[in-house]
Amino acid sequence: MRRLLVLVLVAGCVSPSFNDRDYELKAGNTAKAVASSLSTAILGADAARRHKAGEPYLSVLIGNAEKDALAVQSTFDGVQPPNAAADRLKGTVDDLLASATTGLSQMRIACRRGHLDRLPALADGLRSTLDELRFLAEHFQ
Amino acid sequence: MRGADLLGLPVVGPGGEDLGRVLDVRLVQDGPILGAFAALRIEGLVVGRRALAARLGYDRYDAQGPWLVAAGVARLTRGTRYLPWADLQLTDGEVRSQVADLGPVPKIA
Amino acid sequence: MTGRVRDLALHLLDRQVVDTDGAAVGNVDDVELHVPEDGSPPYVIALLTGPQALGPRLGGRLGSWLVFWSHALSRHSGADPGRIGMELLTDLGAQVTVARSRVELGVHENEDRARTYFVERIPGARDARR
Amino acid sequence: MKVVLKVFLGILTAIGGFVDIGDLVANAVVGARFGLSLAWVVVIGVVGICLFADMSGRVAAVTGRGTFDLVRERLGPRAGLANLVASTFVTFLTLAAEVGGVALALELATSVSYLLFVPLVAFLVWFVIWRMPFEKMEQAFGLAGLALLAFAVALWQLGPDWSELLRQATHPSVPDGEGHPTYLFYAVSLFGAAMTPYEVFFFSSGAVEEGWSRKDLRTERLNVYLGFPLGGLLSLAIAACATLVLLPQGIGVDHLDQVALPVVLSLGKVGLAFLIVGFVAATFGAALETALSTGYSLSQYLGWQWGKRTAPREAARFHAVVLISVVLGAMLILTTLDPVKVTEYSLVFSAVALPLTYLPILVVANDPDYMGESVNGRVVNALASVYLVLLTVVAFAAIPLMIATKAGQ
Repeated sequence: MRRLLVLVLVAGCVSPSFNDRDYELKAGNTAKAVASSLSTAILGADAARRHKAGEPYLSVLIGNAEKDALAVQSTFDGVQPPNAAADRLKGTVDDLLASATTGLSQMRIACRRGHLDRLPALADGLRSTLDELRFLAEHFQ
Repeated sequence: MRGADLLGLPVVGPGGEDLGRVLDVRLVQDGPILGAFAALRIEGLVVGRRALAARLGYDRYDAQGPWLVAAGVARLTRGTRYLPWADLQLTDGEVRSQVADLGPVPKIA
Repeated sequence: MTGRVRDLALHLLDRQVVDTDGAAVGNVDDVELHVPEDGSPPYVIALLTGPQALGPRLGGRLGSWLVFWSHALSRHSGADPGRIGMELLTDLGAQVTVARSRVELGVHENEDRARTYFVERIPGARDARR
Repeated sequence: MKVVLKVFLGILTAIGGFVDIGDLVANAVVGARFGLSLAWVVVIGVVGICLFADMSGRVAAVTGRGTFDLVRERLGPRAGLANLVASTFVTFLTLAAEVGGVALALELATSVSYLLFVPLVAFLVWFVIWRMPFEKMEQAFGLAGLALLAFAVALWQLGPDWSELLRQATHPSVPDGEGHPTYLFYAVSLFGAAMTPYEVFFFSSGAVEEGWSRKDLRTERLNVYLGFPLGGLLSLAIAACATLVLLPQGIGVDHLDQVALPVVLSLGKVGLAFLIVGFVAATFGAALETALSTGYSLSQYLGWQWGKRTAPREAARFHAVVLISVVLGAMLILTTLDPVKVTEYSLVFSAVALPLTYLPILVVANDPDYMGESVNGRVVNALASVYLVLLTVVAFAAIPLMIATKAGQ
């Protein structure tokens, strides 16, 4: 809920220049890409809950999702925020990315240890992050 | 002499005017007997400017489909002419025609 | 009596040559023309095949490069391309058929080299699998 | 029974040629992003490949000549060589992608990194070509490739609103948030996936390998008009699965594991097992086809003895080319270049290279000197002319679209 409030704040500042708009678009695309990775892993956890998938498949699926999210995160880290408003947006996105990548790596570790039964709970813990990422992605399209 | 020595040679008219290049060599099977067949003897040259379009053969045959390709190639090869062997002289690096106005390429039946 | 009409580039050049066993010998990369002394029109006396014949037709740097290297690598044929006399032909259609085997024609140096130094050294190279 | 066996060439060409890594990826990517709004491209692509394969198969059956023989005869050595270089480049990229695809499918089954499988896969591809009889090869991989029907079963199990799917497919429109250039770029990719040039090189050369003649023309038609539409239906099933499961979640497909996700969710472990068999068979089959096609094209252009009919020593240069291209393809994937990305680029280049081989085949299929009675009929020619225009337009549009959309991003 805290993050959503921040989001509303950020959205209130309409970006004045091309640079800011560009940064917002980058933030939006970043959120969209990581949301895609998260959804993939969550669907995988769903399959695990219903005993529809085994360890090899899920660890590839979740491992790739984690790898993609990390790559997107490091690309976004390399982008220079143009002003203070962008700094705040960056703070929010960074927060979300950190929680996504941490969650994904926990899922990957559980999966590789064969604890498939833990995946659904871990996935449930990521749903709010996913919602916020999607909100962000939609907002900064 | 090789076939490649003829193909692509520039062709000039009696006054030295540019007529195009040798696109193909018309052969007739009525030379001396070699083995089981009569040899393929040169009868003339196909002269023009669109080598690639001429390679497709549409300028040498009547009616061949599809219409779209035939029409396109016909347009590109409009200027293709026939130079009988009797009417030409081979000089260094070019073919000299002894007539200025070349006829159309006789179609292959 | 006029015989059948064929155009060199359209009907003869670049066609596949096959031997008595139906095996590929090479392409008609060029033809050799005999120019009679009496001034009558030249006629095709042989088919030429191999890189030394293809090179000049490709032209440009690639063509000369092809001729240079095949010359340099060739042990016996020197600068001359493979030559198949017209008297050996038995059919001239979608493909050109000759009345000799590949071995007898002796236009196969590169294939022989690939066989001796590479392919035949791999186990199983002699088994046909139909 | 004999007829059934003879249809395997078509099924292998279709499953291992139509549905290869390119189609698996492209259809899932498009389904997850555009729903079924690009289904029309698959239909146009299937009709196109049927037309093209039918012409080249007919020419092969009547004259005993493979595609590149004719390309050089019609275009001459210079333009023919340019064509050869372009087509072989695309085929080689596809070969590399397929080898990577087999390895990725094995990774799904074992969770061992795909890179470790690449050398093994490359060796097996070469070994099958070296030792396995042509017909056995077709039958084995064609049959195993049918396991991909798991996509169709999964689609049925997912219980979609069929009328809604049909509506999407028959009312194409650009979805919200997507630009027209991006939509068109993916249309080109899908088209390239359906009409990959190597399918035709392989199909026509395969017809010569099987010794088809004029009396096999019926078999030839059966193969084309059964095999490719079957492949097309599978493609649509893949896209529909992605539409139902991945699109609502906003998942963009970047990996083979995501392509499998809808099947896993609906059919579980059994579905996945079938799918992995199907993935391996289809991509392995396509790896065989592309590896053979590089050898076929080069040998036909240069007039070398080619094919698997004879002992390898009788077609030494052909086998040398096949071996070298398999090794180079594996090396390209071992540089850790993502096979899925390689696939996506090879599809676009396929679309660019297509008219180069299409035109000579169309011309020869009309030449009574070669074909006698079996020249193209009026209907085929009318349709073929439409496709000639279409292919040319797509070929010219492909690269600008790729640049303008940054390859669809």
